[in-house]
Amino acid sequence: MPNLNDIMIMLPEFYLVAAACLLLLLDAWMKPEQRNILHWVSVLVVLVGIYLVVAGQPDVAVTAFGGMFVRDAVAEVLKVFALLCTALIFVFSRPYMQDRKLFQGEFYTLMIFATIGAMLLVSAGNLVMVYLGLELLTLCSYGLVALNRDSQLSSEAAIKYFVLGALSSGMLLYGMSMVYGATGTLALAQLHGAVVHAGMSNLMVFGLIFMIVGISFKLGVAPFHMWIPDVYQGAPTSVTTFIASTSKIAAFGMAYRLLESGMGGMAGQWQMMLAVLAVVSLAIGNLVAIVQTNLKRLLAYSTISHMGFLLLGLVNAGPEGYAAAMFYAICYALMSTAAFGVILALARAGFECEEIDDFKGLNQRSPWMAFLMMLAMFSLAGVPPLFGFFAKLLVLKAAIDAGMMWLALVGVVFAIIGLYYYLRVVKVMYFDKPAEGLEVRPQADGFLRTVLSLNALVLLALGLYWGPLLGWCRSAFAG
Amino acid sequence: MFNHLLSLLIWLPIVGAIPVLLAGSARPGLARWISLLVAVLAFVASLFLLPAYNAADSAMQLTESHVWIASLGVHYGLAVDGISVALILLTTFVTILVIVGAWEVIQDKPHQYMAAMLVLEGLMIGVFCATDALLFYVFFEAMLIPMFILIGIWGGPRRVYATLKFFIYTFLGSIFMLIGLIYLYLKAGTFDLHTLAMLPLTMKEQTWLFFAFLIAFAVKVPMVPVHTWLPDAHVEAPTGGSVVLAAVMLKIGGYGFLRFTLPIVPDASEHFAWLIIVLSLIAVVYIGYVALVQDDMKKLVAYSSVAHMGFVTLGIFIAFMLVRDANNIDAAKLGMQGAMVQMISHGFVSGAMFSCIGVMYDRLHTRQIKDYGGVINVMPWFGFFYVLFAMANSGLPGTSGFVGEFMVVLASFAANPWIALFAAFTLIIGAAYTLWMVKRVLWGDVTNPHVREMKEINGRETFVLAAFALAVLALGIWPQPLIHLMDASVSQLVQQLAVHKI
Amino acid sequence: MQLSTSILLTIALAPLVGCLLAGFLGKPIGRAGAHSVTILGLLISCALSFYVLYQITAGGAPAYNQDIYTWFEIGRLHVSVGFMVDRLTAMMMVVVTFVSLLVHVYTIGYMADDPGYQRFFSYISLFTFAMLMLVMSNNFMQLFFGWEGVGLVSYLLIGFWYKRPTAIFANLKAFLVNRVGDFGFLLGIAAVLYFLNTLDYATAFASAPSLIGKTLALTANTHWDAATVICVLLFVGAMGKSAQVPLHVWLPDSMEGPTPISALIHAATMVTAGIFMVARMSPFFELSEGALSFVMIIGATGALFTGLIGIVQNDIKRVVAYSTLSQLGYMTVALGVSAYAGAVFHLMTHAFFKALLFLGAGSVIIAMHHEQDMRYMGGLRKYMPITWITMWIGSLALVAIPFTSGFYSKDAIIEAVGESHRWGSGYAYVCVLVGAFVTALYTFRQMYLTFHGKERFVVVGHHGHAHDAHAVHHDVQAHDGHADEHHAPSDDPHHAHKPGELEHAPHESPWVVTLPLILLAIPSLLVGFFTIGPMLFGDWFGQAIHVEEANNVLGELGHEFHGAAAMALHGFASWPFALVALAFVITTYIYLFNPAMAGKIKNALKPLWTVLDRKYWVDDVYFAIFARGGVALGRLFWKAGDAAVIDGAMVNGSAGLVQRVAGGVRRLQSGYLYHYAFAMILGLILLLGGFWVFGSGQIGQ
Amino acid sequence: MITLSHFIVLGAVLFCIAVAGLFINRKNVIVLLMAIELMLLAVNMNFVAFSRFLGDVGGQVFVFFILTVAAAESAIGLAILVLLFRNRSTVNVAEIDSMKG
Repeated sequence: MPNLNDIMIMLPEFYLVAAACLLLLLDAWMKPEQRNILHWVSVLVVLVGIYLVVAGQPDVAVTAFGGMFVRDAVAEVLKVFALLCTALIFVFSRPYMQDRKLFQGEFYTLMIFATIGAMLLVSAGNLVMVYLGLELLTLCSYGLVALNRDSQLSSEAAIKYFVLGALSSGMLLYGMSMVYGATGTLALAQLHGAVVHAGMSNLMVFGLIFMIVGISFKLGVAPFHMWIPDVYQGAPTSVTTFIASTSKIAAFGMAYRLLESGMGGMAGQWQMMLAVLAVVSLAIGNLVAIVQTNLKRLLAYSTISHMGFLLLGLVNAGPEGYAAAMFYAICYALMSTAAFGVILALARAGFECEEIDDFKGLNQRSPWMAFLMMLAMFSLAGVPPLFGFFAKLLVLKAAIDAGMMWLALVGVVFAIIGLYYYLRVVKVMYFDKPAEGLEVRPQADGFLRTVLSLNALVLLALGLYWGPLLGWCRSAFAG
Repeated sequence: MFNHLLSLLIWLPIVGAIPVLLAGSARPGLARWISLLVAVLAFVASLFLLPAYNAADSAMQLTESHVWIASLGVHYGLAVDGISVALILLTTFVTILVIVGAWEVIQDKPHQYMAAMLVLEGLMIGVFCATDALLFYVFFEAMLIPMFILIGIWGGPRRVYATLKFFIYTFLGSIFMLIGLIYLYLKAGTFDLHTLAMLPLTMKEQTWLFFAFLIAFAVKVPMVPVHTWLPDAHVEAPTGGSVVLAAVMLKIGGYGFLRFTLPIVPDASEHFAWLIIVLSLIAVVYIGYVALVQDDMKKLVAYSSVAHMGFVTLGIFIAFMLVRDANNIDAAKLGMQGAMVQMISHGFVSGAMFSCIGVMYDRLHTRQIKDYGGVINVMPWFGFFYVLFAMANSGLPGTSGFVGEFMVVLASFAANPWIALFAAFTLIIGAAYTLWMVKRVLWGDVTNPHVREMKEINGRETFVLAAFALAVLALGIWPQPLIHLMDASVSQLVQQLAVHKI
Repeated sequence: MQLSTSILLTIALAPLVGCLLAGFLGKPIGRAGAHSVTILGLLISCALSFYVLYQITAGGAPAYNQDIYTWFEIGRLHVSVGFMVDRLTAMMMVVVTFVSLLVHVYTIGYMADDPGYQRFFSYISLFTFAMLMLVMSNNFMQLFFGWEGVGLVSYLLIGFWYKRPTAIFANLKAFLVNRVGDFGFLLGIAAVLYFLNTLDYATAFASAPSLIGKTLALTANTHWDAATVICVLLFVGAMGKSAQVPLHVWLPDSMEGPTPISALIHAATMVTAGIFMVARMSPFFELSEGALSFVMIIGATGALFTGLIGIVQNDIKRVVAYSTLSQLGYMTVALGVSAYAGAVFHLMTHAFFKALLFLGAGSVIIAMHHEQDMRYMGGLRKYMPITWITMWIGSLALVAIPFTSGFYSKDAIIEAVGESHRWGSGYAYVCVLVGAFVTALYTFRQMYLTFHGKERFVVVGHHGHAHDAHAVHHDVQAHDGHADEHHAPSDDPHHAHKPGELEHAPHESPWVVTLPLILLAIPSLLVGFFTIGPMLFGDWFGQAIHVEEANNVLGELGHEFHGAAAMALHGFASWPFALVALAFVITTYIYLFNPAMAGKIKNALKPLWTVLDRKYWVDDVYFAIFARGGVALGRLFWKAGDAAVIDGAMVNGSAGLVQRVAGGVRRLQSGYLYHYAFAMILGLILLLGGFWVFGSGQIGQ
Repeated sequence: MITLSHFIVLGAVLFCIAVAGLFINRKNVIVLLMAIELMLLAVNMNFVAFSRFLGDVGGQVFVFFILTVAAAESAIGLAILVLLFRNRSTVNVAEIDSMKG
């Protein structure tokens, strides 16, 4: 029977649910001009959420509600960064939303609910929980993508996202049903055991493949990536940021839960599949990004390639590999918040600032913003001493360690191709003359600028000293 | 007192770049002075290396080691041997001249220019100090960023193409080295270069690693056929960029061969030494001819750089034939030393040549040889320097340009007369392309009216060129101090070559 | 009594100091200052050189050999800068500093109106320094230093009038041709190091015998004798520096430089460096018959065929230049027959009388307002008697009239060649004999055309005339017709006049010019008479020159030698003298009594004349092959290699490929929902299919 | 006698129909929503069948959750659909391609 202990274990989630509901009410009673209060409150709420996650963290992994919910170190790390990203997005997107008349309560509540979904997903102990967390996350995301009611692109993005998302969750479920049929259990822990004992039947493999499709879709791995560019482009930039950061962290958690906690015994099978998927995403992501003119779309393709790199970590199928992949996911999330943050900070009413040409000569207009964007770009490109490089280093190491030298080589070859389009952005900002009649200047919001600067500078700082973070990630998988 | 001298050398310029940036475009004068101050301080600090470093001892010295990434056992490990010391001094010396040289030449965002230069300086020094492969790699790659910016912002018309080419070319090279390093790490459990040097490796492994390293450093040096980024980069880069690129950056390639290829994969290096030697000779002869027909002065000097760097790789790799086949240790040392001296000397000479071209470019805003002619009539003092450096570039005894080539040719004769034959061909072709340029640029009567308006070099330019000239002559007339500085380290290296790993 | 290091250092450095002062402080110290400091420097080192010579001959000081400082030290290889002064060196030092000193003085007059006055003095002092370093060196590195150093100064001085296209073409040509020689020379040094593990003279010579039997494997089955390889390579260097066939092409062009330079560098000292070097290396050369034959044949060829060209020259300086080539040939022949002392002896006498001839020619040129074409001279003897007489003295020495110093040296060489039994000596003997005849021909022709006969110039009215040294005719110089370089319009005022028109009558040159002539005339006449005994047949050079007993032709000659006077008298009855006399008769008849005949002969022998006038087309061939060919090759490499293959195909090609592929792949993102869905299904099916195909293998891994 | 495999096959068939419906239909977005529902039902069929034959209720519980979520999903789907129609006044799948490449 559930008891108070279970509640305590899930305290951060419960707290956030309550807080989200309160925010909803608050919003209902609040006059439009008072919305800023709502903004700060939500930021606060999320930060408190982080505190609760860290503070209440037990020394050893514990489960609640009969194993439905797992609270272990992995979940802790992922939740902290998922919440952190959400908070960053709140901060970055206030002026943006205000300019677009989207500065409303539902944005905050939906974001928080989606984050809760992410949290449930990463600490799911049961296929049901995986599904529910996933759906909570994605359903909110659909809403968020469509938030800008009057935008054609938004609605188109939303419908595409919705249909494909539904398709993928359908496949995921189908896979789950197979696995359930083969093992007779839904709890990941038993599943793990069952897989080991039952060895493997074709039913299992079937299920596994369907699940991988679901995971790949969530990560945005080719060929299940088709939604990513359109959604990134169509959604309001703040939502894009969310999909690129928080939900990627969640996706990694989902992959870990299903593949390791659940199907760990079948690593032999899924390693190869992931390797193949990694190659495809690296290729498609990097190649198509080259020909993009829209920065958000370019970053979408770069996401695809980065998820390919993330898979390089997963194929290792060992603690080191998972740590590397988690490190990569976190790194990627922070890089995207920084990159999109700059876009958010530069956008104005009637000006999305999402075309690459909008950044022409940014160094003349706003050297600091240009500098931050450059940091983000070099980090994404994986040029030392920035954070992105070391994330790549670790996943490459993981892949080579798993005896997949060829995969590592493919990875670096595409990294070179990828380098080109990141450099292109830097080139546009630094080497080109500003476009005529286009006055690009950052939002006045001082707090935003500070946080954004911190976010970008962290990419440099973590590049110079990433030991502790890596240590944290590894400790999460140690034991 | 010298405990953290190396860290100081690395970080002083990098940190010093911050106030330069803050001084901002509002007060360019201030930014210039700060950067000059920083550069001078760095130079002074580097001078302390000489007393601190014990040239008699072949071991790495001034060691600094702090755990960087505990969970991976990566260290922030710094140390120098004679070769590093020489190269660090070269770096700090050149940086001052570059900053002075850019003084009022760079009008557009001078603070960013100076800051980039300083950061670049710090990173390059880092490359020469790092004893941890990962740290080395970080510096090695990070260097690209400021150089990318330098060429891209202050470069010539085709700067974007050039700088992208430069960045991607180099990145392409080094990324495979990264894979190699990771592989080594997984075998040895550390990135520490000394441990890696001890690591036994099968021939197959060595071969793969050799090529991984080769492509990285060959691009940097640059060796034929991966040299084509250099002429473009040089032509488009601002004067200061060219100077640093030629004077220091290229050396990092040669330095890499010494630090990685030789100690870690000696047997593969021996097995493929012929390849490097052939490529080096191609660089001397083929590139010599290519340089002969260039219409753009910078391009010409850039190609001549490729040819001269050929002597560096040649000197390094004939050592294998000499040590292992001929068992002629002295000749091997001679060749290796020759390569080192050539690196330093080329640093001065090419730097000076590019500075000269810069001086002319600032006046006439063209680098086309045909636009000049009879410059000596209006700029006699400049002419003096130009001829001096041209002679150094064509290896005239008494200038630094001669020493390295002399030693390498002598050593290579011991390895195989034919190698010496082709190497010595530089005497002819080198003089041909350099002096033909001098003839068309400097001598003759003034044909282009704009040339007549050219002003004699001012005090600042004189200072830069004179500093280079002194270095060139000093090294040419009395190389012994430099050679003594590096002798122990080179002997050490040569000893290592004799040791088989399999 | 010992030679002191400080004195030797002073000898070497005094000119350098002068050079630096005149060069860097040229403006502040002014013209007078410039020539004072440099001449002072030369005076010092000249005086000290004489002192050293005295010490070493009369004073019986032992040969000096010490290092000054270590140039570099690697392992057991120790290369240092130092001096080795034995009798050979001492003699060279005296010749160099003496001639150089006189040239300095002469220059005051010759360059009086030149804007580059200080620069010029700085250069020639620098040259003296480099030359001294060359001769005083005690190791190969320093030898190479001086070797190239003089080359550099020669480059600078040939191009001294840098506005003249011909001058800057000539200096580039000179430097490059010399570099070809140095190419071999450097390899020679490398060979020495390889076989003897040292670059120090004393050690190297001491261990020279160890070369016997050593070979160098050039390919698997061709082994060359070590000594031969070394000597031939070193001699290639000498061929460049001493303008031996086929590397002689630069010397005539070098006449573009001011005349004092032609005298100092391209007659008296620098060009003889090769001779000196070979003499110095005699311990090596003695080990290789083959190399010596090579040397002899090269020299003999030069001695005859370059002399022939001299006959058809009209430029007064070029005549002397070709005679220099020919005389260098003589010296080389002497080397080839192991008569090193003879070579060096001729080097010395030649230095005096050839410098004299050049300076004399210079004096004429001043008088003619920088007209160099003999066709516009004639009858000058009454205008400039001193020049006339001194030049005759020089000429007599050159054609080896008995009792002149030229006679002693040249006759000795001819006889030595006659004595020699080395392979090819027959050919060499013919060459040098005919050479003597040819020498006489062009020498007398030159004298007659210049000083005798009727005047072929007219003095026109005096109008505003800038007397600047830059002005010289290009058109009359039989030039190597090189594309961009030649027949370029020059801005000098003299082109206002037709050739042979002067503003005012020629007159004798100032004393600074004539004094050196006189001072050179004396040794040209006498030095041979007094020194032949000890230098050639007495063992004056001692250890400095090493000759194997078997090759010692001079020794054999020594048996018939009964004093200079006797030799001279005997000389009147020798073949060479007969030939000279014949030449004298011919030229006298033609140029004094029947000037028209010259043209007739020329037309009669048109083909031959053309061959000589075009200098056997050697220059043209070289230019076509090496200059044009090199540029063409470079273009090919650049366009085809770098531009097309590497950049075009590989670099930009791959980049373009990526672009195209990307453009294709992007089309998959059609924007249609059902395509997206289909892609997912496809992915699913592929995974399933892939599993069925490959996966089954690894079930249960 | 109806065995498990029959149910599995049925589920598979339903699933395939749904999937086919998703990418063969190029007319109406509504059809897509139906197809999605069908897919979920196919999954439910599997779960129920398995749980019945395995004698484990977990599967049936899962089905309840799926049904609930499906309801929410279709609600959102319809909302988005309305939005789309309001903006573009069409629900024709073949016309929704303003973002591509």
